[in-house]
Amino acid sequence: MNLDFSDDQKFLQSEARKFLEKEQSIQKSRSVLDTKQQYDKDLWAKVLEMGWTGIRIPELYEGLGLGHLELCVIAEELGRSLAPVPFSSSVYLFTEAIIKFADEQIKSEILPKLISGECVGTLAITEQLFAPTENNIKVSVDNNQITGTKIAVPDASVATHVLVICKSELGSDLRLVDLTNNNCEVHDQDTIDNSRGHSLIEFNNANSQLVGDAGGGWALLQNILNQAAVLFSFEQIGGAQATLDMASEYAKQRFAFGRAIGSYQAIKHKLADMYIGLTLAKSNTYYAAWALLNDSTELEVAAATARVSSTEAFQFCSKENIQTHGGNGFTWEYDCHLFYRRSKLLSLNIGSLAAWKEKLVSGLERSNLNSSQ
Amino acid sequence: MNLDFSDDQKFLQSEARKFLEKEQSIQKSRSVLDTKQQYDKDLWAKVLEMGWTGIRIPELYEGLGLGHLELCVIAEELGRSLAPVPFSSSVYLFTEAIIKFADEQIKSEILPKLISGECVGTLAITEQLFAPTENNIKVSVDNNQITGTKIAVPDASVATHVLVICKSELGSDLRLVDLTNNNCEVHDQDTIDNSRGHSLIEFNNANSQLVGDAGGGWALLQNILNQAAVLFSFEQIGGAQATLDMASEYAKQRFAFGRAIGSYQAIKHKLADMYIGLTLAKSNTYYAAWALLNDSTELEVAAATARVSSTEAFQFCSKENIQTHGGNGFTWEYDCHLFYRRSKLLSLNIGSLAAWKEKLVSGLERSNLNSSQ
Amino acid sequence: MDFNDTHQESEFRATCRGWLEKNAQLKGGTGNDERYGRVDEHDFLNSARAWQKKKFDAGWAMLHWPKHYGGLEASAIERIIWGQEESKFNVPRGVYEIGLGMAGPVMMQYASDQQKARYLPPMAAGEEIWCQLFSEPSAGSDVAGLRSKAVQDGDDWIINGQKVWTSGAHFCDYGIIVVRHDPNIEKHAGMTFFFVDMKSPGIDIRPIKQITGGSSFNEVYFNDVRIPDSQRLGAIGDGWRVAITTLMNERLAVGDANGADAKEAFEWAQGQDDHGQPMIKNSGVRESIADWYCQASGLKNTKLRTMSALSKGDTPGPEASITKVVSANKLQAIGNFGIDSLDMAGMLKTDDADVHSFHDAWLGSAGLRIAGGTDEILKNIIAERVLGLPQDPRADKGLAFKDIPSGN
Amino acid sequence: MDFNDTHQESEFRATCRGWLEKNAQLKGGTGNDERYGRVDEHDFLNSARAWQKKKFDAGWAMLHWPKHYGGLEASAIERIIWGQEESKFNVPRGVYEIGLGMAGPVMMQYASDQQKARYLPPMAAGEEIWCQLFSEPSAGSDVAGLRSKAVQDGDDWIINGQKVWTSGAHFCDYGIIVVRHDPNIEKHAGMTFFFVDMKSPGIDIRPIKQITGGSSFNEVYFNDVRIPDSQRLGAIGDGWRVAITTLMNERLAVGDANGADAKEAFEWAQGQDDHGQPMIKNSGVRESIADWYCQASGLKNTKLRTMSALSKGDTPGPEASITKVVSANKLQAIGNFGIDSLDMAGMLKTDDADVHSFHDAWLGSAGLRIAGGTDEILKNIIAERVLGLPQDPRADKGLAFKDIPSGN
Repeated sequence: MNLDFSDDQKFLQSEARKFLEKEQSIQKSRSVLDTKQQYDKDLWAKVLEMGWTGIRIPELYEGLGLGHLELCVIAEELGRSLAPVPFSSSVYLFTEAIIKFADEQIKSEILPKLISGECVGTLAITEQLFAPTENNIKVSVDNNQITGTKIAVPDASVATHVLVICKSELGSDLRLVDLTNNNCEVHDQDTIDNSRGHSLIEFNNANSQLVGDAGGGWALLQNILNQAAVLFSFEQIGGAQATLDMASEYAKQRFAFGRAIGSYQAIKHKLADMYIGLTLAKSNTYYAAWALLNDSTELEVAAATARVSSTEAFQFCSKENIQTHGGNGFTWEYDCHLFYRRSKLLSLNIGSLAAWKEKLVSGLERSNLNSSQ
Repeated sequence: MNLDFSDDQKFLQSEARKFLEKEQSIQKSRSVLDTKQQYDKDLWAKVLEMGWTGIRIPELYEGLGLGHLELCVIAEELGRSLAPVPFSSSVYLFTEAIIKFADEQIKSEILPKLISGECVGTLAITEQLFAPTENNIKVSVDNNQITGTKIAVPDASVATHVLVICKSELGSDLRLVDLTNNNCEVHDQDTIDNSRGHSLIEFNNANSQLVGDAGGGWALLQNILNQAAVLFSFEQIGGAQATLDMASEYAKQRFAFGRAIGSYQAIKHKLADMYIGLTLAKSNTYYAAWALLNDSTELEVAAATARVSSTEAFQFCSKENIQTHGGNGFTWEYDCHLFYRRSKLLSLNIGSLAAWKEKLVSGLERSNLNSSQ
Repeated sequence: MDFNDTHQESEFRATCRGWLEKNAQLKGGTGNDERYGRVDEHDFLNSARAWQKKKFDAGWAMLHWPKHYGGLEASAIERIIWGQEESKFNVPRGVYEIGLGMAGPVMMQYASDQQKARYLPPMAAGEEIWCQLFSEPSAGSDVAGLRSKAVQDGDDWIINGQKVWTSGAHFCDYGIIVVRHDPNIEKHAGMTFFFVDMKSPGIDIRPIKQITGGSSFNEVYFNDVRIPDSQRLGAIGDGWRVAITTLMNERLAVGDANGADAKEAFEWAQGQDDHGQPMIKNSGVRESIADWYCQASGLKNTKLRTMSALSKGDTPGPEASITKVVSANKLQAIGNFGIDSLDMAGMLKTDDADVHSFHDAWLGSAGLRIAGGTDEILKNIIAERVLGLPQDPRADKGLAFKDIPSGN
Repeated sequence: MDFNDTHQESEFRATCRGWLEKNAQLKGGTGNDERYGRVDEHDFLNSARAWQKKKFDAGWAMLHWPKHYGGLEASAIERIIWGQEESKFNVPRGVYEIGLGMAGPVMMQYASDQQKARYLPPMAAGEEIWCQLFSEPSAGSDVAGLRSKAVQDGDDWIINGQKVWTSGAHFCDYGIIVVRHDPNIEKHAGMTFFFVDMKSPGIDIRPIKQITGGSSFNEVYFNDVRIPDSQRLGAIGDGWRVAITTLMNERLAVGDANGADAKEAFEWAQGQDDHGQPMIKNSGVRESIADWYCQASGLKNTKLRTMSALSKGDTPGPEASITKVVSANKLQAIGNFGIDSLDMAGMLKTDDADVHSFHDAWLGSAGLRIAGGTDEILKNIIAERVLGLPQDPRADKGLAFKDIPSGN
């Protein structure tokens, strides 16, 4: 019985936390937000030096060949520190997809470069102001050439490669496009959290390579998103923990009417509610990490459960952290809003809360059907 | 500008409150609950003496011929005092329907007797463990004879007449059945709140008279329910106010750790939330009373708004009143549970919260459609 | 129950309406709606000044004031009728509310006749703009915990300290301010109230950037700012008593959160979701809209009840405290709903006015739940003043201000 | 991360399982499920006694106890493994938990060796049933506010007062009790702890009828009840220290609310609504089920994390406080959902097991949110013990008990 990380994994996490604190990751995130730089080059260079981009890449391709759990603990720290680097797009979404679905040629060409940072990858899904489905995507491929527009693509301005979900003859394809050498235009887009860069990409007959089965792109995408949901959940619980810590600290130090505001039950119970939400989310996310590690059939439901509860926990904690800070919480100067913004970004980036609740219940229905057969 | 009751109406309300307090209406409700007597005969006799059953009945039929507002203030007091009498079935549902939809012969025969209590009426709607719709009702009429089973009919064991919604050749009919002289069997049913009687009625070729248009029964039923929703909302805000008063009083008197529990913010803010919910509900219910009084086209939306917010307010207040009372709140001896039960009963009796939310939004859609035409 | 004006009210409404129609444009119609898009501050101030002057000249600016200060000696219900009518017109708002709503009553009650004659008419005419200087970095919900000092020096007082959340300080001419003249006595007894010329030497005004990106509030630093004793309002030590009425005015005046409401959510939900169905077909969305509609409608009808009381000459209670709690939280929920309804694309700032309003709602509501009394303070007020529950034990009771635990 | 037992744990589990299979019936299967229907109390007690005796004879009754009191000196994780396996079998529960969980540890720690030899084995064997007597009418959340008096009389103490919420008092043989021996000193210092023979003269036991209609709790009146000083547990004045460990045991042991959970709501929603569609097609229902599933799953996984800590020999923190808050509120919501899903007919008590369980959930949850620590007390515990927030100011601090304001 062990629903916990190993001592080695905890050590890796603790080192990561120290590193990100030393690098003032939160301040760098603020600076990216203020200047709309898309990401922090310096921090990204150091993250690459740490070798985190290669954690899951097999040794054959010069990676560390470790399991998902090492990535999970890093994700929690990146979430806690709001790290303004293209890690989640390049690692959780792109690298994981390449490892799992790409052919040998692509792997050997790209994986080593993803470790060094020579390549940075991302994933382009959405096109319109509503949820993408297999039926409503319009970006299409014809004779290996992709045409159409994707929006809200994370880190596209720094990415060298993008995986694109597009309509194809047999259904939908997942396709790899080299952004550096192609008919693609990348335009940065403002978001609710400019501490992480997002862009629109116009594909004008851009060359592409198929990844995975032709026509089966949508199923691959779901698989990628289910895996990534676990890793993003770790970012979310890291962020939620950071805001709970901030709120607790402030409640102990801030006095009103002659005593610490943390001695008032309105604040106490607010913080207790934050703690309750976070604890449930953390436990669900740990369980999803186990399912991810073991590529369990439970992954779909476990990932959705982690995603839903972490999304709710981070949104609630970051919102009530502002409230706990009173007027200060509403200033640009305090960090509260950085977490509030990030919580919203992370609640949307791989699909909304409603969409994941729907996945969760659909998953329950399928497993119910299976168990009753 | 006047969204308030007149001085006369307030006087009537205040007299009603005094009367119901003097009659120990709440204790009588407890006694009916304990003994499953269906209703309190003594209190009902006194209510009849007060003439409240005739408030809305035109003077032509020996009634007082007053407007709806007088009935509203009485309803609020009946709700506050949990009065265990067949008033709501006989007055809000039955009498109102007869006044509005019955023909002259029925009116002159029945209305005077409803005032004296010689007749008591009710309305039979539901048949199954889900919401009734025009399509799923099975009780049917053939050659003026009704056959089938209705359940959860309020006050059926004391009623002399029942209005039945049933399937007919042209759609659905609203039909009047004399329970005293007919092929009907009435069986009492246990409910979550036995302080108000409910029964199952089996109709075996029971003679009936049509009320209103043949085939148009469902529309008439909706009309009756919309009107009754306003009156039941007054009962609900009366009940909610009673529980808020109980909780406030207890919070001032009960001490823990050397001070009144009402000085703790957890209790303060709980009670403030109860007050907020109740105030919004009360204001919506007043507005609905205006719409009812004026038979306004806004009645449908206003009644649903009143119903939804009063249902939520009473359920929330009665639930958190128990919590405020701690262990005492969970004893049979304290009155808290009487209100908790009544809040549930009133949340279901003319359709569930979900059903009324649906009516509200459907109403908004229709008025949106109308305004955009 | 009826919603018709009395004959007298109806005549008054017609008078208001007549004047407004001649002097302003009705909302809606052709492009008058300023819902989206920022207006240059300088231009906006000029237009606000012009409108205020127009109103003043006709007596509408402070219509309940005595005639010799430019008012019409109007009743409470007449003020409301005027407000209802004015709100239907597209006129500049947000510049004078605090000065007229908070500084006005204080000056009326505590200033000398000479001062009233000097300051009230230009205040009402919009020629001089007033602000309030109460909150401090360490005195937010606990306003009486303020530390700015006033030291008497001959016929003057010398003020040192810092105020925050002063709306419009950078364009104001005068301010009302409460400061501590004696830290050695009980906290509420040690404060004194003044009005101050905002152009005085030693005043330094710095904008506060809010999380919305806007900067409508300021920090105001006082370095040896000199105020003549004649600008004291109320007796020495009466500062809290003077301030508290003003604060109650603020907390009651802070009304409905502006922005997306049930109606906007309903209209937005007519749009299509990912399956090409209107969102309004989704039963979860329907339930949320029903909840918001009930809240919005409940607030509207509560206001009607308050007006009914005013109309009869009654004084309404502190019920208005619920307005901000309910509407700010509703705004936060509706903003979130609107953003989430766009799924992944919800993160994008776009030119679409609806999307923009949902983003604004989501960010701005976080501040609305705090400004003018936090949710927590307002619920305390409801519990204590409306329901009569006992106060929290006061850790600062009976202590000299300087001895109150402050965590420092 | 893995969910496999260690080799040792797995062997232990097999031993438990082997014994259980020989001596009890697995849950489910043919009609063993006692989910619905009341069992006669006398029969139930007999069956509980028999099962407890069987366990005791094999060493399972208090498996962590020393061998000479009938235990196996098992580790914490072994207790959990036993508990997991036993919970899969259809065995009587609810009679011994309080005695063994609360009186057991206190007797083990504070009784004399002679007393332990006398009382512990029959307690574990189920031959003598124990209850706890802490709460009083004026001492609920504030247990230390208790007023029952103990007056020394030679080698005895004479007890007067009233206890409430004593589970099973009417069939118990012994009870642990904390009473006030001195109202003239500080509240926590004035209490002393005893165990008492429940058949003593002067004890009067009256059932408390709960809102569910059941009466599993009692009021216990003490009229000049005599307890020998030898039955004192801990020193005079140490009563609170002895009680507090017991109470923490209770608050941590109060676990998941029994009754309808996310799974039951999901299965129920496969049924049809008014339009002949399964309820599960309704998106509002889907959202609620997702929320409840996340909560239920979060609690389950939190328990797995606690067990992981135990398995490594760590002491788990007060995280378990969240279990009751979350599960009792979830139960209330699910009960309400189930009832409301029946629309008008939801009010009816029926023989349908699901409907019955929703009614039970809706009524019972109102008590679960209170019993063994209210939502409010548990959130205080989380805030103070887990998050380290400061205590509320204590109005009773440093006062003699008799001088503490009590509202009377």
